[in-house]
Amino acid sequence: MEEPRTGVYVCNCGTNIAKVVDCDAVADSAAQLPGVVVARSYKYMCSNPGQEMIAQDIEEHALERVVVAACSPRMHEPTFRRALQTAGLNPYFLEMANIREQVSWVHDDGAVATQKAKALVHAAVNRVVHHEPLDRMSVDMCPNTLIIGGGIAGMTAALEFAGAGKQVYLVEKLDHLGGNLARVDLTAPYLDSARDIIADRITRVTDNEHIDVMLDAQVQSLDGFVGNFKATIRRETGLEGDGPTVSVDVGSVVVCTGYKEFDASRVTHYGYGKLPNVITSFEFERMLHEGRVETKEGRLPQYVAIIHCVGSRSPEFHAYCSRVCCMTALKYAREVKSALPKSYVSDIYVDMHAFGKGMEDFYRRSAEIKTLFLMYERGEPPVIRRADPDDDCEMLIEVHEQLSGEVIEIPADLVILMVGMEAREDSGEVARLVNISRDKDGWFIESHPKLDPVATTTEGVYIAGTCAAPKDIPDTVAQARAAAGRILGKIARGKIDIDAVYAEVDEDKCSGCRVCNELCPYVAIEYDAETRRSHVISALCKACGACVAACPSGAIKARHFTDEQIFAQIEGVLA
Amino acid sequence: MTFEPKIVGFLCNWCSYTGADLAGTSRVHYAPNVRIIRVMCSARIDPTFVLKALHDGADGVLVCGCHPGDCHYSEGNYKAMRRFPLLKQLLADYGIEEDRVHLEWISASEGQRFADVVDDMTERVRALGPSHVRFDLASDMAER
Amino acid sequence: MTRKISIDPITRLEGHGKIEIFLTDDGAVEDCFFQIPELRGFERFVVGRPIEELPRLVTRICGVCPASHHMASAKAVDGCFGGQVAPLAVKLRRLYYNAHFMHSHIAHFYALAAPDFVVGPDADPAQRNILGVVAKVGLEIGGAVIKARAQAQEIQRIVGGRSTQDIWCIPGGVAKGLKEDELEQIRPMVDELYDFAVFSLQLFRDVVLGNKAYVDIIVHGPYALDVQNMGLVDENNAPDFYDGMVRVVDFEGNEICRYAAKEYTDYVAEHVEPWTYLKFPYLKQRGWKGFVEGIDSSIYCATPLARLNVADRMATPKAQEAFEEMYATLDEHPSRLLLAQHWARLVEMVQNAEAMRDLCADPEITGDQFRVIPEQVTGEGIAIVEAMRGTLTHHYTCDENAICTSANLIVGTTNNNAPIQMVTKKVAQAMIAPGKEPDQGILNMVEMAFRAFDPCFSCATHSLPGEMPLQITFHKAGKVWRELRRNC
Amino acid sequence: MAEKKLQIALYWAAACGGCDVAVLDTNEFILDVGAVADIRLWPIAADGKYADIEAMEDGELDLALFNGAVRNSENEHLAKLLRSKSKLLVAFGACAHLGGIPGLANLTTKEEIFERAYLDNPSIEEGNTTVPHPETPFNGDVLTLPQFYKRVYKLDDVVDVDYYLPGCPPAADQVKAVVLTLVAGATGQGELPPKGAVVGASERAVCDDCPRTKNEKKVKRFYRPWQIMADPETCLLEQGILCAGPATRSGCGARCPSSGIPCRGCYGPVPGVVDQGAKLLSAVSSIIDSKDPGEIERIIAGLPDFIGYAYRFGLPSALLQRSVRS
Repeated sequence: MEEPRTGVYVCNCGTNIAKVVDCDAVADSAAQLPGVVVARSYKYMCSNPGQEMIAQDIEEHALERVVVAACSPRMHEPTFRRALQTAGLNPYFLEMANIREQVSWVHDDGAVATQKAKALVHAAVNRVVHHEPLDRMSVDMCPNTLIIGGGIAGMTAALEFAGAGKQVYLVEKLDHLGGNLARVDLTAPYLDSARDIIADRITRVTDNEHIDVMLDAQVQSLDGFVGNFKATIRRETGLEGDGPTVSVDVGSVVVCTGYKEFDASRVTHYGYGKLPNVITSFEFERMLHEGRVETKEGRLPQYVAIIHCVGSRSPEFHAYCSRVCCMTALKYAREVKSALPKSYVSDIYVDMHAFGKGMEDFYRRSAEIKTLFLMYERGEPPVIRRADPDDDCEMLIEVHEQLSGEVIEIPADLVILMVGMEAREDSGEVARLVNISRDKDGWFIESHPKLDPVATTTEGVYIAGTCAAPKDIPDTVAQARAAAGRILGKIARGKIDIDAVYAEVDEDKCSGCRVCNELCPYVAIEYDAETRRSHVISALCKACGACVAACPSGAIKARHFTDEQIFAQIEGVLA
Repeated sequence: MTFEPKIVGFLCNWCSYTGADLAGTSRVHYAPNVRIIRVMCSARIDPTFVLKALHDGADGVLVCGCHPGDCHYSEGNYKAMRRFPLLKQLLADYGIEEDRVHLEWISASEGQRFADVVDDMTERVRALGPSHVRFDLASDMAER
Repeated sequence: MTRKISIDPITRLEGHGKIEIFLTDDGAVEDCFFQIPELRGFERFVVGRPIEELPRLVTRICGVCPASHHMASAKAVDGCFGGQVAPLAVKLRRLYYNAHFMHSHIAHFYALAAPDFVVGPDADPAQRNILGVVAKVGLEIGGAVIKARAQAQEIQRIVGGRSTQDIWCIPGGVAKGLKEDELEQIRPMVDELYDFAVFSLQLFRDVVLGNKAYVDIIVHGPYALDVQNMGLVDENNAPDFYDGMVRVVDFEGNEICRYAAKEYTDYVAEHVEPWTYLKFPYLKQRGWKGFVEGIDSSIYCATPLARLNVADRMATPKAQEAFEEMYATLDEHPSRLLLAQHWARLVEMVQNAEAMRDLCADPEITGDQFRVIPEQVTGEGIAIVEAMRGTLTHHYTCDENAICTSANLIVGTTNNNAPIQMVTKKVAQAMIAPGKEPDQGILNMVEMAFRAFDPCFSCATHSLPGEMPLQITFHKAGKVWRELRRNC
Repeated sequence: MAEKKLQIALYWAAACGGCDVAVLDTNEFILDVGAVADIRLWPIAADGKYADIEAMEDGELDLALFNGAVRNSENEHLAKLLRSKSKLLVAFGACAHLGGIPGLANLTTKEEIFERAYLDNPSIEEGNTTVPHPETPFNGDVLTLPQFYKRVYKLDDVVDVDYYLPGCPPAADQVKAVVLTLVAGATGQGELPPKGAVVGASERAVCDDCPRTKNEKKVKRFYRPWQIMADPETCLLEQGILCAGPATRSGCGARCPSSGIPCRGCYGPVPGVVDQGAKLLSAVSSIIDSKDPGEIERIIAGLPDFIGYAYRFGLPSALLQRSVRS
């Protein structure tokens, strides 16, 4: 057979690839491969000139296939597919060779790296020969949206949809809306009341005709695919447990399940749970709420100490920073002062993280109100013990103070532990329910950390707020709006393109052995007892290929991942 | 000069391949012997791929999927896990050294681990020396 | 300088058996070698396979008598599991095996042997085939022959699912039983086959015994061999093809030994020659004495005739009549007259048909207890059946997981390797003598010697029984001197 | 057409003869063929003039049906001879097509085979050290035997093959159909199949013809056929009995599963499948009902000697041929 006319483009990615891989040599060797009519090396293939170069060659050299050797296809495959499409070539006639993430960034020996790059390009050229023109399926986009979690993120998103006149189902596990923010008094840096922020939203959400708020409710199952999900929601009817389930059609899902605070009792040297007046930030919020800052015994504390990074930025608990505690701590210092002007407040921290709008000023202003700042080493956290009867305080905190280099002992009647954020214990269930992944700390993984922070690897499922990672209110709200914006855009189009990559049964080959039937996680495989053949419902198929590998007749074809394509790749990498 | 094994790696798109990308973005260096082929899910990996790779001259084959319970397709990696032991048995029946074919779970966040797995596998296959599997009919008939 | 004559029964290139005759300068036969150039190694490559798979593997030793290997193997495998078999399964296996025996005998007698006797040994080679037979005895008989063979095969298929490359036996019994409606299909066929067997005997009487010339060939031809006889017998010393004791009787009728399958290594051993891949079994206790005849020779035949020679009687009445008639005519029991094989075959066919009839009449035959699940793996099984062409021994061992650890086979035709060797030399000596130039006649004579044994080199070497094209090449000092051919 | 008769040869190499019996089993059909063709060579049915074959012009034969694997130098020589003399060469039956059961010998070695046959064997003559040899001198002359190769080859390993007729043995009706097609094609009265085609077989797997009912499959334990009384109506694989049917081309009429016996794959892979054993492996292990590695190991322990099942009839045609052992 006559090989299709193929163009090969080796991206230098500035110097990211070129500094290790000899891109010209890779292009030259590609030029020798059967079917390759043009092979170029260029500084930035993903740039407009880069894409235009491809378009032009498709035109001039009547290219039928394109291979781009550059970064990971997970990064720019859509970019280059669009480039092919605009040049009038089927987007699936593209194949990428990953010579950045998997070559130039991980190998330093230029010769060896270039060798490997050549092999990967060879494989790509081999493979692309077998590519077939595929058409994306266009299906109706259901305009309704399911939002899981009634915190600030969930409510914000819900209001966005409602504002656009779109139906929302807001599912909250608890019997009230508000989430964690409802447990907070004032907010940094401007000390406006979280209450007001929340209360206002709760009324707008509950009163909105487009928002169906379901309290005491949980999503039981989510089937279907982007634009066409079916969600089953179970309402708890109070004490007698399981209640009725409702099933709703939605086109998209926004997960806003938030976070839970770190359990302070896990840090033994702070004596939380043993020492009555060692409390967590949220317990302190409740005091502020009730407007009475006092010890368990009801006395007014003379010495108040605030300890940062409880459970955060610590090797044995969470390596990450919880991002909001530092500023909240400063907020507490000020609130204590205003409540008990005579009291002494000491703030025991590791590093003071005051990034973001207005925060540095806030830090400075807090310093002015005579707060005693003590810096401790992450490895050497402070130790709290009961004071002796003759001391004028209840507890003594021993701190290895970094700036002075001395071991300082300070008095305390009330100790506030700034507990960090961690992923909710049910985040695993939620991830499985909506089929998204979690990172090692249990936070949901976004489609791309920088370029696509609210989408996930499952089309139609979005994440917003602290279920993805610790963040503050402005970021959370921004994400919620971003997610809503993305979805509203799709709803506006009314149609949605499904990836053309899915499995297909050749019923002339299917023997009806039914080996595949059990394997599909999306029940996309139907067996027709009449014809004694199995067949795949393409819209439900998510292209994992489990049935393709299992089919002993080779009757199931994985579009864009066919045996021929993979065989060709194997031969290529080993050539 | 030392023997540099050729290893073919079949990686699932969502976890392992992303993990390998992460090794790249984190600039974790590792042995250049593995040539990666991307599939959507480890469940797509037909044992034929492994035999074909060995037949075409691979000294080793590395198969990677998401960690059990954490598959993008909910249970695809269990399907790979079920096929693997029987494949290993078949290869053993052929008399092929166990270390030449290896299954590993790599999550999207395990760039470092991916690099370690590759280095480790490369060392083990290097220690085994070149594969004797590659079959060339002409030379076989010549010496019969 | 020696002259070498090579006879390629199935010429060198088709090569599944050839004869090399060495002549002295004055033209006397110095020596004669019957060579088998093939080996496949089943005994080795079944090792490592699950033991229950062997009955499906060893059938590929021979596509002509796969059922014989299937049965021997099935019994040996039963042995590896302690030997427990459903009694009904034994009956069904016998029914099946008799059917197989019968169609094999029909094919041999009419397609291969009959041409010699019905058409005549001296007839034009072009006529000496099944078509010639049909021409002589008439189309309706020809049709009856094809029908009978097909019916016997069909019975096998109905009972055991397949008529060739058998699959049916599994440890402890058989995979499928016989349904009522299947039995009803079989019954009329069995009756017809009985009639056909009786008819064949009559045909033999009329056409062969009625012709003095043929009787002379049988009785006075160079086809007598003074060697011993081996065959499987039941407790009454009547022939049993599926099971029993091996009985060895010398050509004067004295019993040399009578042993059970598991004792075979005490009584039989195999000699190896470097110039042939096929081994030479002999009576172990007498030791290997070379290719010699005589009352104390360790060489034996295992053929239809040998089976009747070691038997005192047949197992069924009509066969018994035929048995008595045959030996009365041959006027010796045992008989050394190799061409009486064909007659013996017809007598066996009668017993096959009668046995099938009795089994069909058995009220239990359609029962559903045709299998038992083995409870234990005992690790060793030795089984002997009669293949059409001779006593067939399978000996297996397996490990506790029922994986085969060793296998040894002594197949039907192998038993007759030495006798074939000897009769060939005998014929050569009779036909080739100083001053007497070899001629076309030697071809017929040699072929008839072969045919008498119906050597199934599928089993032994996997060439096939057939009207073997013969070619003699006379060599003088290694150079071709003259060629004689038939059918090639 | 009619005046010039078709020139046909049939031959068997390392085979059992079952293929020739399959031809005989077409009964009177043979006579029909005899009417339109001269059978120039067919050892089982006689009257083949072998010498003429060697004397023939290249391509003088129209059709040669070759059954059996290539085990020794003679088999190979004849394969080459028939290839040169015949316009069409058909690999007839599993041995010529895939290597067949004799191909299982490739799991062992020539040395081990000789050892077992002639030296280490319970019935061998005591103290025997003789093994057959390609050349044995006798009085200044020599007795020759063909060379026994190290391994078994399928027909197209040694010569170019036009068509493949699968089966061990091929079903008689398939033999009929194929011979008719090829005769028609060769006499210009019909279309010849594309070169390299597998003929006389279905395009689907055995399950398509298997009468047993099939359901979704999940297997907790594999059984050897003798370990359970299998239900006669439902799919054997579902019952945990290894059956190669799903991975095997049909055309046999599902003879084995219909008789309560699992398929062993004699018709070879389904069209488009590269390696029958790998596909059987993939299908069988995909239906294992467990997520626990330990349990999975226990379950596959019920499939000993998997290679012997996976390549029962096709080891010489498997992707992997040579192991570190050889």
